[in-house]
Amino acid sequence: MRCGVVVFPGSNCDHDVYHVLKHVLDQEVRFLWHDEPRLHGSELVVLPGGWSYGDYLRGGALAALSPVMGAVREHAERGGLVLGICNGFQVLTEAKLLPGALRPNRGQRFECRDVYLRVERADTPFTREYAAGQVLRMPIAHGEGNYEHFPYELDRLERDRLVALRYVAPDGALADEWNVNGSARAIAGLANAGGNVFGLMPHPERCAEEVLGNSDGLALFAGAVRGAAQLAGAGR
Amino acid sequence: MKARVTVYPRKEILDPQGKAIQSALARVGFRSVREVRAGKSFELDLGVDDAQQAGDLLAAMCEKLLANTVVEDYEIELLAADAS
Amino acid sequence: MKARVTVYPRKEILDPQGKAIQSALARVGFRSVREVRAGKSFELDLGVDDAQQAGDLLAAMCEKLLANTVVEDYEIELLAADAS
Amino acid sequence: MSAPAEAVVDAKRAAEMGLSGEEYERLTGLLGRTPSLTELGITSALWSEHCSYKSSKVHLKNFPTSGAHVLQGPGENAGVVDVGHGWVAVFKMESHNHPSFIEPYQGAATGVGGILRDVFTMGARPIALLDSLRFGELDAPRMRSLIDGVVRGIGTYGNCVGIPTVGGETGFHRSYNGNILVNAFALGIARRERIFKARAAGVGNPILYAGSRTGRDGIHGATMASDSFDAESEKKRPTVQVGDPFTEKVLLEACLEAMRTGAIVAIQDMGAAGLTSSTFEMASRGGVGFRLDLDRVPLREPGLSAYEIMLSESQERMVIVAQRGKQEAVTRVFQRWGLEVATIGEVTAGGRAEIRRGGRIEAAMAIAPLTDQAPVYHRPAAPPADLARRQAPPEVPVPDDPGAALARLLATPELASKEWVWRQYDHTVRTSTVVGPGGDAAVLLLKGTPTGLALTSDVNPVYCGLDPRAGGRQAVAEAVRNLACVGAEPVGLTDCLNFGNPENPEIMWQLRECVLGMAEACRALAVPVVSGNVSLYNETEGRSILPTPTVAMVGVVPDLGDTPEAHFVRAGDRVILLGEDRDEHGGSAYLRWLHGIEQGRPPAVDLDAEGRLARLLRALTGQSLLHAAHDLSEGGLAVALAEATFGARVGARVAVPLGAAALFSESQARALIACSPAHADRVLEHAQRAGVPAREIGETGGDRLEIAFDGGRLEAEVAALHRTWSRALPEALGL
Ligand SMILES: Nc1ncnc2c1ncn2[C@@H]1O[C@H](COP(=O)(O)OP(=O)(O)O)[C@@H](O)[C@H]1O
Ligand SMILES: [Mg+2]
Repeated sequence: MRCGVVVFPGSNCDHDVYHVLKHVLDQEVRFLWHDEPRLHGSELVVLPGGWSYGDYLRGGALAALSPVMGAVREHAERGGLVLGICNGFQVLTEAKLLPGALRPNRGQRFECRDVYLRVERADTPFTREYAAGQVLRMPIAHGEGNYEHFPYELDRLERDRLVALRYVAPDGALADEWNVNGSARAIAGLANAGGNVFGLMPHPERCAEEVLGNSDGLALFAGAVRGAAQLAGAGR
Repeated sequence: MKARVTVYPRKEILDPQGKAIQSALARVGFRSVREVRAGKSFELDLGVDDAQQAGDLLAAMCEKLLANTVVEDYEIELLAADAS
Repeated sequence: MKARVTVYPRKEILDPQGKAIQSALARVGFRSVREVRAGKSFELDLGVDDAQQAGDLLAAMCEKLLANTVVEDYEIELLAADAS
Repeated sequence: MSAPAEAVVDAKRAAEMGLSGEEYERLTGLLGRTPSLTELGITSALWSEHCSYKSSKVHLKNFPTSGAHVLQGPGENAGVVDVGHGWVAVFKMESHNHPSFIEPYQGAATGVGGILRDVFTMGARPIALLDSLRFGELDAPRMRSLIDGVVRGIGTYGNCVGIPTVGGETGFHRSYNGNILVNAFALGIARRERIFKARAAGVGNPILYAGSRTGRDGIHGATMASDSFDAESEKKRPTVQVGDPFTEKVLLEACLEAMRTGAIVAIQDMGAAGLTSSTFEMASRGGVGFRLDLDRVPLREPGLSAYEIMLSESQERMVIVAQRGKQEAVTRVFQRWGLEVATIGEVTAGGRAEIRRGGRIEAAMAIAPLTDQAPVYHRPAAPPADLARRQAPPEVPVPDDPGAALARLLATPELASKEWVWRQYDHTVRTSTVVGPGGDAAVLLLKGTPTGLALTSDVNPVYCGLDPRAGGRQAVAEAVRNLACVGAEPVGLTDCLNFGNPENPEIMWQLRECVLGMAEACRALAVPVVSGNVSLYNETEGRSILPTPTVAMVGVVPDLGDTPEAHFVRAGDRVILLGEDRDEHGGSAYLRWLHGIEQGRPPAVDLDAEGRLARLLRALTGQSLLHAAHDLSEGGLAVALAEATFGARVGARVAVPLGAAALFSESQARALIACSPAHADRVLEHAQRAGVPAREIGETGGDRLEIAFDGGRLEAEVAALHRTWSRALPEALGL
């Protein structure tokens, strides 16, 4: 099983994701340079957080047009696993690999804090190690995480069960004050119809080791690694 | 040729930034303001002289990069031809 | 009365956003572009009818809130009178 | 902008650039002729207070700068200390006060940019930032927007580069109404053998320029020249630098990668006084000369003069001396990261600088006289005439309702939660933050080891104003105490000495006394000073800021398994108060914020007691005996207890043999700890052996804070106090 972590010049969570895959989950990982349209055989591709190209225009806007994203798109279309975290989620929406858009936070400020997430779908490779309805604690750190789409599109997302994670109160109930960036329908994470492309604003890699006081995010990577291994085993 | 592109959140989409600015304006005394929409503005020196070509170029740039058409609308204005 | 305010970084000041957009445009094929300046645009419904008053109001808003005049220049346009 | 190049150079012009008559004469004497405008500009920058430390140098000598862990003391871009396992920590703090007052967002942002470059220039990867902020009264003109701008500026820059801001300070006092303070600290880590220095060497080696292009921004920022050539040219020349954090991030990666090519001899960022200070300082350290061809410097707009290019403070730029014949390897790295790089000159023999523009020699001067032999002043120092009145013991009103007094104190911006600030900073990126903002000291995991690095920044300007010697001592002692609360042993400190006008003997006295106080504490507590920065002339319209010698200290936690929290974590723990209360109120938050009194001698600092307390706290954490440890500082026991209940909303019930006012006394060398009942006796025994007064004052639990004191009882609901404390700052800011 090979994992690839995409490196845009302004990625700054690339090493953090690498660390979890390599040192916590003991996987083979390599960095994938933004300027090369190649995934070097990666079966799980992670688009990490950061400011891919400075992102002064919109988070992920320029990155969506980068050479590596052509290869990521092909990989996704073949059913390969793609995970976008924070800026990576923004890149996936800008690249139209996931629907909707991530706009500036409701409060117009960067927010770095812990949030609570309810697992809405436990049947994607990324959430398979969780139980539906389970509440996770995860850090966020973003200025543009306010998920938006047209109302009828939001209805469709719900109908198609694309919403994978929602911001909730610690007890798992929906609550506006816990929807810290103002996302429509409290959407924190989305999957595509096939479940193989997954994006979320919170940072699972920042809560994947007990030494940091929280390991709720580890199972997301573990699930993705297992899912990718199975796909590879199935001789895709 | 110079041009200006203006990008605004689409009408159906919430504009929290505009709202925030409106209430900030009210706070410092500009209470008459009924609505604020906040967008982005780009001034470009296109490096082409033909208006038709410039328009096409701008539309392509907006679709591809300057606006996220899922949630944003854009407007294009050609400015007076470049003096240089 | 409606109005538009456009705010740009002052000419001599570094405009990292414009620079980044220009190089991004070049990267995706728009190589003719010579310069991009990136600014903000606000559309306001002022809630006053008099053009003179509107102009004064806008200037005050820009100085006070909409623009940071240490590093930014602003431009005011009054738009056609409000239909409502 | 051709005017400057043809401008007449004389003593008057020199004065406009900040050189005194004597200094100008010294320069003409050195050159044996009238300097060119470029030479004058270069000299005034190098002899500015900012670059030459001419007023503070004689006092800075008092700091202890060496120690078992110190690999590099003051003199390089940042200090270096050994933190074990083959790793070194590289750190420094710097002020960006003046620019932040003019343009808070960009001023604070570029402050962060500059301090990060000082650290990665040494070959270290930055892993943490702290920001120490002082603002004026919230109702002072522009203050709310200054606060908002500074916090946004720091956040935007650090967040984008991807370095967590894990702590800092935010204080308020009217003396900062016209002159806020923004002190930024950065810490990086490197393998011990991989440290780079800014020491030019090797005649014939090329000098490279990398990063952003040079523009007309911030020309002469370092000299703080009040007047410039004329009003017209001043208008054209923006004094505000704009930061580009994305370029910084790329520059950081490119520099660290380029250093691995083995082709870099020396490297330095262009900070204050830009190309001038970087080239002259590198050459001076290496005892070599250099030749620059300014026509090769990448420019943002054509037509900049030699003067402007040498003095521009455009951000995100580096100067590199590469090994001749190997510069291609370096160039390739920068190009791969999309950065401009140009060869702009070479190292020469003979210790002279020769600078050309448009084929003309614009400057030709010997380097050492401008750097090592810059003027040094022994400025007169004298205590203020009304010192005795200021230090007269204050009348201390006894609160009739201590509970209400506590709530009011917790609602002041000074003591309110700073979460509004630090929530705008990414403090979890890099996945090393074990303890983030909100506790006593931040703790970062040194990945691959069991070790943690602890960071804190401290100073109490009110104490320093009342008694600078005691205030200087207190700043160092409090930092040591904050580190001890997380079990960390200090390995070094950096400082930012923010003062008013040094030509005023009272200010010089403050500076001297603060430094002496800090130095005493550093010696007593064995903490070397490894880097620092001096910021003078912090005054507006003749009113100067309180003396503010900010201390940022770094410590090592040998084993992270044992770190206690700064708050109570469970019910049923024993609460123990360490240290001695002496009912000291001079300069206290209680007197200042609730009674408008700023008078008296600040609490005495017993350095031996501080040392004993810190050793005890480290011993207790090392043996995993503590669940919580929190030192007492502003607001005294009552505030410390309240804070300890907030973290996990665990209440406490305690009894102390103190009067109502003494609950707010700020006696030093004290801390609150909590441990399980089973460990209480061992903890008390340890304390006794360590010579630290200790008494069990109660236990944790419930949802209330109850303090029984002599003659009464303070009772409050933890949730209500917490609400007051956590909402106060955004509410006061009108958000
Ligand atoms: N400007 C700031 N940036 C980041 N953290 C801050 C800032 N101001 C205060 N904090 C954090 O808030 C907490 C309380 O600060 P402070 O009252 O100065 O602590 P102490 O009294 O222990 O020195 C600390 O954890 C500190 O790091
Ligand atoms: Mg403390």
